[in-house]
Amino acid sequence: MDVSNWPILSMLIFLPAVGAALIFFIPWRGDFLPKTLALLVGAANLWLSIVLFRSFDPTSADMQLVEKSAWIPELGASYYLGVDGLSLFMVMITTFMVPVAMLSSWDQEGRRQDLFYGFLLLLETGLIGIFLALDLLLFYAFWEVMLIPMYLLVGIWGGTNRRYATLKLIIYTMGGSLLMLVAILALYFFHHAQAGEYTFDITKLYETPVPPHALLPMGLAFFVAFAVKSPLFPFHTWLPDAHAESPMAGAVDITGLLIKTGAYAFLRFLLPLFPEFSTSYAPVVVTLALIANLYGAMLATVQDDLKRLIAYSSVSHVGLVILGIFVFNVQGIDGAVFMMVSIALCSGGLFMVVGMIHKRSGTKEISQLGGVWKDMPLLAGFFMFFTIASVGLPGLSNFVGEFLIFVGAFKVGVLYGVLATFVMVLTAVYLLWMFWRVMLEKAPVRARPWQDLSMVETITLTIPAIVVVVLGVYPKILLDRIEPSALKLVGQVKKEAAQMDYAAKENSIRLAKTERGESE
Amino acid sequence: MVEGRQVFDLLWLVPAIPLFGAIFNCLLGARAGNLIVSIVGCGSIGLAFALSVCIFRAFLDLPPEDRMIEFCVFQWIAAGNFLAPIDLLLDPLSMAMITMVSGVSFLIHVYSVGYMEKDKCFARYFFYLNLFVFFMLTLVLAGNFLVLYIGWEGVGLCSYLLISFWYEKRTAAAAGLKAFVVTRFGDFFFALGIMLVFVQFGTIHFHSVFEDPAKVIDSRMAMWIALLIFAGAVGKSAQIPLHTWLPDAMEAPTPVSALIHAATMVTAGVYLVARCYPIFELSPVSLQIVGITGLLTAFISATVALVHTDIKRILAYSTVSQLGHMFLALGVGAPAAAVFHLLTHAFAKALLFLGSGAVIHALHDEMDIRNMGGLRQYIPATFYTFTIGALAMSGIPGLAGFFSKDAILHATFVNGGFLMWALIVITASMTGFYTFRIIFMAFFGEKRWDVHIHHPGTVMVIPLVLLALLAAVGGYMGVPHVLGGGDRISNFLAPNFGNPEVHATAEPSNKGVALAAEDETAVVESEEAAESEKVLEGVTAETLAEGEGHAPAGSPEMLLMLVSAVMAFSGVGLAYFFYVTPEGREVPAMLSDKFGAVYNILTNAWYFDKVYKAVFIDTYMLMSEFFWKAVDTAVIDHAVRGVAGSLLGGGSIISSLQLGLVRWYATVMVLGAIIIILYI
Amino acid sequence: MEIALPIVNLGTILPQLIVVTFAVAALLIDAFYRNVLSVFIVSFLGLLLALCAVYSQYGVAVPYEESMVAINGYTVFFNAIFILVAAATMFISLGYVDLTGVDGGKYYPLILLATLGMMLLVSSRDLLLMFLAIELLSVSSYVLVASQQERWVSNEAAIKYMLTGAFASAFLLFGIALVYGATGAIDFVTIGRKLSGGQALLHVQVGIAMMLVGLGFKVAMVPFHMWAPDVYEGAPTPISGFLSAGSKVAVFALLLRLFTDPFSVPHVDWVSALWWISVLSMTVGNVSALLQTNVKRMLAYSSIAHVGYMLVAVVVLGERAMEAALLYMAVYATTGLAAFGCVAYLSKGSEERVNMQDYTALAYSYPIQSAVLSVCLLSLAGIPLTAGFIGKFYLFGAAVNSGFIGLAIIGVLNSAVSLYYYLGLLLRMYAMPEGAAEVVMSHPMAGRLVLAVLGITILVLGVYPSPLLGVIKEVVAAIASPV
Amino acid sequence: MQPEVIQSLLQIGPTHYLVLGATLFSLGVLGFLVRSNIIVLLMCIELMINGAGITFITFCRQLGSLEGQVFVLFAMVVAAVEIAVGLSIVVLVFRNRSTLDADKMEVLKW
Repeated sequence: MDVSNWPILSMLIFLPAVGAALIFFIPWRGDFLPKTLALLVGAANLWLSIVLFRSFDPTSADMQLVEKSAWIPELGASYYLGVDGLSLFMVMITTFMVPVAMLSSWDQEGRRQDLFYGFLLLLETGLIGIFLALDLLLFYAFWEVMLIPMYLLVGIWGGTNRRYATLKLIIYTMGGSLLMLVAILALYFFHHAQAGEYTFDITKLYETPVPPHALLPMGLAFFVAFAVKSPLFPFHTWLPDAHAESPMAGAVDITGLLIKTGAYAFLRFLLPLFPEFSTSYAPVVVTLALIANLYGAMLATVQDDLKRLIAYSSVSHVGLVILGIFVFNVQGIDGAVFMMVSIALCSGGLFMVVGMIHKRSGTKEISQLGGVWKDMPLLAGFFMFFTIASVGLPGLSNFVGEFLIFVGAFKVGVLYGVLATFVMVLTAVYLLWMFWRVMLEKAPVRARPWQDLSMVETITLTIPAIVVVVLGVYPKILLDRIEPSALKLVGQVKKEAAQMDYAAKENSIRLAKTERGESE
Repeated sequence: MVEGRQVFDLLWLVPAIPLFGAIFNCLLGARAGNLIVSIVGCGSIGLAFALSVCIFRAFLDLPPEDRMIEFCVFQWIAAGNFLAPIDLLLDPLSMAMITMVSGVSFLIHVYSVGYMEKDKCFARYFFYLNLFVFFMLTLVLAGNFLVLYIGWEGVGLCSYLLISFWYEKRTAAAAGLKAFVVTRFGDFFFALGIMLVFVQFGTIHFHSVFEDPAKVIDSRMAMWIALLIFAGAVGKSAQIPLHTWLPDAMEAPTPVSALIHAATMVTAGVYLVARCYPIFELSPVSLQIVGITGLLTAFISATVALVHTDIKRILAYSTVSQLGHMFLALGVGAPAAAVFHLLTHAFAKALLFLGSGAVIHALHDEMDIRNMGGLRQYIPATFYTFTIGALAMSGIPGLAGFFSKDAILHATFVNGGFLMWALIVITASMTGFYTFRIIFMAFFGEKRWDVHIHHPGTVMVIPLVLLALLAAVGGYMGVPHVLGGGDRISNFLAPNFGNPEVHATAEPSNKGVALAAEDETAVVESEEAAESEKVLEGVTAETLAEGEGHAPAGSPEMLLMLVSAVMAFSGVGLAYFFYVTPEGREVPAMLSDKFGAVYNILTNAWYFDKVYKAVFIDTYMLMSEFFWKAVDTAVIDHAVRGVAGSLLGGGSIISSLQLGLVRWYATVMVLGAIIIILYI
Repeated sequence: MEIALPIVNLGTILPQLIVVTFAVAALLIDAFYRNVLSVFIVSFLGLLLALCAVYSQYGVAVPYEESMVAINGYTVFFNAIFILVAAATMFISLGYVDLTGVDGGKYYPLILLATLGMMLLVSSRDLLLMFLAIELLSVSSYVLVASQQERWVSNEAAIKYMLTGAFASAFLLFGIALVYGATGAIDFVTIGRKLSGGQALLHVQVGIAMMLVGLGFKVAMVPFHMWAPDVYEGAPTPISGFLSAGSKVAVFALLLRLFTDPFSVPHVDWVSALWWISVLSMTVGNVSALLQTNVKRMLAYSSIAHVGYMLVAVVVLGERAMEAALLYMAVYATTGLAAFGCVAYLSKGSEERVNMQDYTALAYSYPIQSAVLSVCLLSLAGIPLTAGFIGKFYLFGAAVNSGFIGLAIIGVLNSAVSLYYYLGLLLRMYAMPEGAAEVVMSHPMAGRLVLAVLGITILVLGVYPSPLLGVIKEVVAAIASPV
Repeated sequence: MQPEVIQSLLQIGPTHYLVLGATLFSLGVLGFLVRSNIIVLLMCIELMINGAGITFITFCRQLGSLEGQVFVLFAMVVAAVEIAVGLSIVVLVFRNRSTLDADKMEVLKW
């Protein structure tokens, strides 16, 4: 059918909301129908995002499929959506992970599953909104609203200590972003003072030079908001709690999607809005990122709670992503975006496996597990797969992102490169050690052996696994589309660097050409 | 049968076929029976071997100067100017490697069919093994650093999986983790090396990097790159100080030890250094370090092998020691010799491992040679093949090991100086000793066991025989000129390493090694190097003029051979004296009492493991614990909780001012009013 | 000496007339027939007609100079709000009244009278009418608070409210006296002219301060807030809503006018005083709400905090601040009323459900009330896509715009704190029920409908506030020219 | 002290009335704060209102305008109303609690 003239972005955002509304307001009998409906909606959205992917022009660095219409003209806020190389795959991974998360909790116990799935859909709406919004107010709206379903997911279906975890989550993240609100307002009025119009359109705000005296506080407000969400080193302690207490799908979405919004926001807002801030304070941020990177890995080593362990591992990975963002070169940013997609898949996969173990054993404590392989070889296979994927084995998706970030960091400073790269050792240590303690050795005596994966579970794990392999073997699918926007962003942040990169790219391509010429 | 050049377009199939085998065994292996699994497993490798042989034949038809074929499969990673296509590179070095790798793996696969038949995880085993072969072939065929890195990490992974194959054994799990992490530590440096290469050269493509590195980098930068790459090699090839994982890796099924931890993967480091030789040549220092590391490793691990009693561990330490030989060869500027030794050692050591596997199999997983003995008449086939392997290993003239090791010794003497030569010769004799110690203790003497012998099936014997054949005659690919041979191997490898003669004789850097070994000052070294430069030209010119064969250097070369042969024999003889002749019987015990301290050092493998555990692992765990408890929980979390708590406390205080008394309310109002009045 | 008697044109006070007439009528009906339903209907009719009358005044302008009861956008806007609030309160009281033993016959007419007080308050042009309106409002609300004669807390709340209220109005009166003495006039225009011309007189300052005390009491700003938690807790729940949505807004609307024009005098530094009061109100309100276990009391404290937010507008002043204030008041009226309404409609049988514990897993027994209440909580917390966010956004925007960054920052930090208790209650309502769900009390349909409408309004205003913003801009533009 | 100052002090003028009003008001406030019987509290409020009234009268004498007097009339009415309502509530409370002590009314607090 002809999709060229559909408002595809809006559909992506609001289809899940509609689905959620249906689930909430129709008095269903039992859980099965609403669950199926939710899954269908998720799948439909995935299909929409594939349509989006197909109609995306990989050569252009500009905003594509733009939809713009007045929203609150009195405030100069507009309903302004657009997609570019940076957001395209954020959207796709979201639409991909949500159905997977639904499948992963398909046969989880607990009452009112219909609400659970409804909230998942709402969460999807919020996330996609964040990734597509080009209007600062619209973005802020999604940014905050998205937390509510997350909050309820964890708070209602979470573990025993969920109340503490959820309040921590909400206070951290919302408290962090409220100061950003003030900064947004300040920017808004600065823009009015200079351009004489009230607008939240970021493409216009990009041009607004921030007066030096306001640069630090405003930049800081944005930075903290995003750093908390990411989460970056000193602001990360909400993550392990939220993880440990959240239900499986919730956890999958936190790792996979929620924390990506922070890193994405760095790319979309902080860097282009405050280039001077970003460049002049980059050393600080990079230091924090490196600390997070190694520190997270170290803490992951000594965790006994599987979910906490993986939470800290994603702290470490996110540190890497932010490092990639703040080295301001095309390798770093390509790598960062790629890495975000990859984390969603790998850590998400790990989470699902852990959830499945938890469902059978009733515990997340590593010390109480062991020898799981014997009962569940199939699960063991998947566990091993996602583990080595997270370890960063070449040929699987994580490696591409990691290595590009390493290279990017190394180009900027040898020390950065060395410290960042060292994490590959620590990652191997804590992940494989975890695998050993959970899977290998003799199992403690159990009443009856645990069932290996069910059909649904196998499918659930297979789908992301396949994608991990595909991305690892043929990353060009992503990289080609990320690159123009990445180059443009680098250009926005620091001009001369951009020229350098362009030139380098040109001659390297020529070089490659000649090489190919020899080889064929 | 494809003929001519287009056979090279099938190059990508060489790794691909094992991959298909692996995928098949992974997905369907569990359902398909052992038979199909083994057919697919061995068959895929066999095909790969056959293909590489055809390619080899076609390759030999090419004139030496264009024996360099590149083949780009597809563009892999491209970000900015960082381009990493999947491209394969076929040159003499990789040609030799793929042939050896596919061949040896084929034999070992066949052997495994017999060895693993009882195991329930048969399919999983062959999945891992095929996967390993795929990665190994990728490694040796790689056309740029990152593709090589794929193979590099991949083989590491497979080794991890296979070491902890019997996952219910705690030791196996531990050994697997140790192997992966230790090698990963080396890989960390290797990765840095790759980045440095990229930053310096703007590309990671072998051809463009090695064409003329001197144009781009000075010797200092070359040293950095070389050392980083070498560190990677040290990890993978179990050189000191990262060698500790290899002995533990013997937890793996024996065929795996034969394939991965003797023949192929552990030699990847040697291959890597050989591959990057142009960069190493630029910096004398790096070559010195390579050489010295190799020498020390060879010596130390040989000493450890002397006293161990676990048959596989002895072989493991001997592997480490032999790898040391190879690095020494690289260090003293005889890469061809290194590769030569790599090949011969692959045959011999694979043979030895498989033989020991047969022994262990026969004695129901008995590994301690003290509980063996008199096996000669029970499993004769194993005995004879094993002996051939041992002879080849310990460098008895006429067999493979002799020629390759001799090439190394010669190069060491010429470029390394007397001290290094002496040390390596002593090592050679030790090799003879410990190898034959196994034979005498296991196959001779009275039987110290009472179980029903498993006789190795034909499937296991045939590979033994074939390998024995290779181990025996493999050396004739590199008979030196002095023995009227054509030293074919180094000529074949010439496109990689230049004219063999040049390397075999003086080379400034290696002169440097000698001087370093005799510790003289760097200043002298440099000028020495300078003048020996001239010497070099002279010599080469003259040798080239005189053409092949009898160089004046010939006679000392013969002498050297003689000495090394004598040393080898002496080692064997000593072993015979200690473990066979009645009067020698109690000498070992006596010695171990007399030199208790030394003996302890040796039995504890020079305390590497204990030191590492104390220094690295424990401190790391302590630090992590500290960060978690002190920083994360105590500082950050408490700060957050503190804010929340103070708010709640403030709330309780303020709302407790709400006394509920009308007059109090009025009082507050009045006070407020007064304050406002005064304020306004 | 001759006195210029103020001209009163009946047309201009039509809404007020309607309201008072119907109130009296309703009282008579109650006196003679004692039929609560008919009283309700009559009162509701009165409000309906009054609303029409107010609507008919939309666009008409009778300046303060000409009439004692002026008409302009401002008055029309607020009168409409008050009438709607009153109507909603009546509906919300529907089931509640007969459940909790309130004499409906007096109850509804009193609501009308209170409404009349508010209406007169916003449209008053001089201190006299202002004073009378405030008194009318207060006195009727004392009675309303006391209307649950049997419940002790209701009585206590009433007595406290009455005593402190009278105390405060005495302050107001004295303040008025002083201002009058200083200016010799009671109508705002003259006062303004005199003050701006005049020099710093002691009794001007004292007067303004004392009027601030009187008015501040009515809007429950710190430190004159202490009555609010007690009264809101003790009063019948719909009345608590009515007080926070109605009388508070009305008095605040007046405050805004007073401090915009007549009292905006250079030599009286009440801006910084109000700055402090605003900050204190926010902080005290939010912080003491954190620990409350009684929902009504929590909402009371939160309403104190919201007064703090509204005061930001008074501190900032200017056209934008005026718009922000109007918007915020409209939003707050809706939200506060709806929130208390939900609490009223969650009562189990005759006694109210005020204890937080009793809210666990309520959403599965009372979906509509819980949904609306959650929307209200989100809106009060200022989560985007609810009306509350737009209000806060506009308000802090005004503050930032005129350079009160500090005030804005304190404001947002406060709303961060407030998240804790709002969302805590929200989560509690949606927690999974442990035991069997309790038997569901049936509450009148009409009231639940009204609640639903309020909830939807909050959401709609949050998503698409343009129409309301348009109206407000019009209003402010209309009265922007000095009155 | 100069005689004319004493003169002006002895001469009853507007200041005296203002002071009187203020004093009355303050007495009312003080009474409100110190006494605890509700009836007395209501009387104190009366005092305050009257103080305000006197101030009004004084000012309108001074300014020669009538609004003040009008205001006072209304204020008296209002005071009456408040007392009426207040007393009715007091009666209600007394019926339920049979006490008039304002300090006893502290169920609602914190």
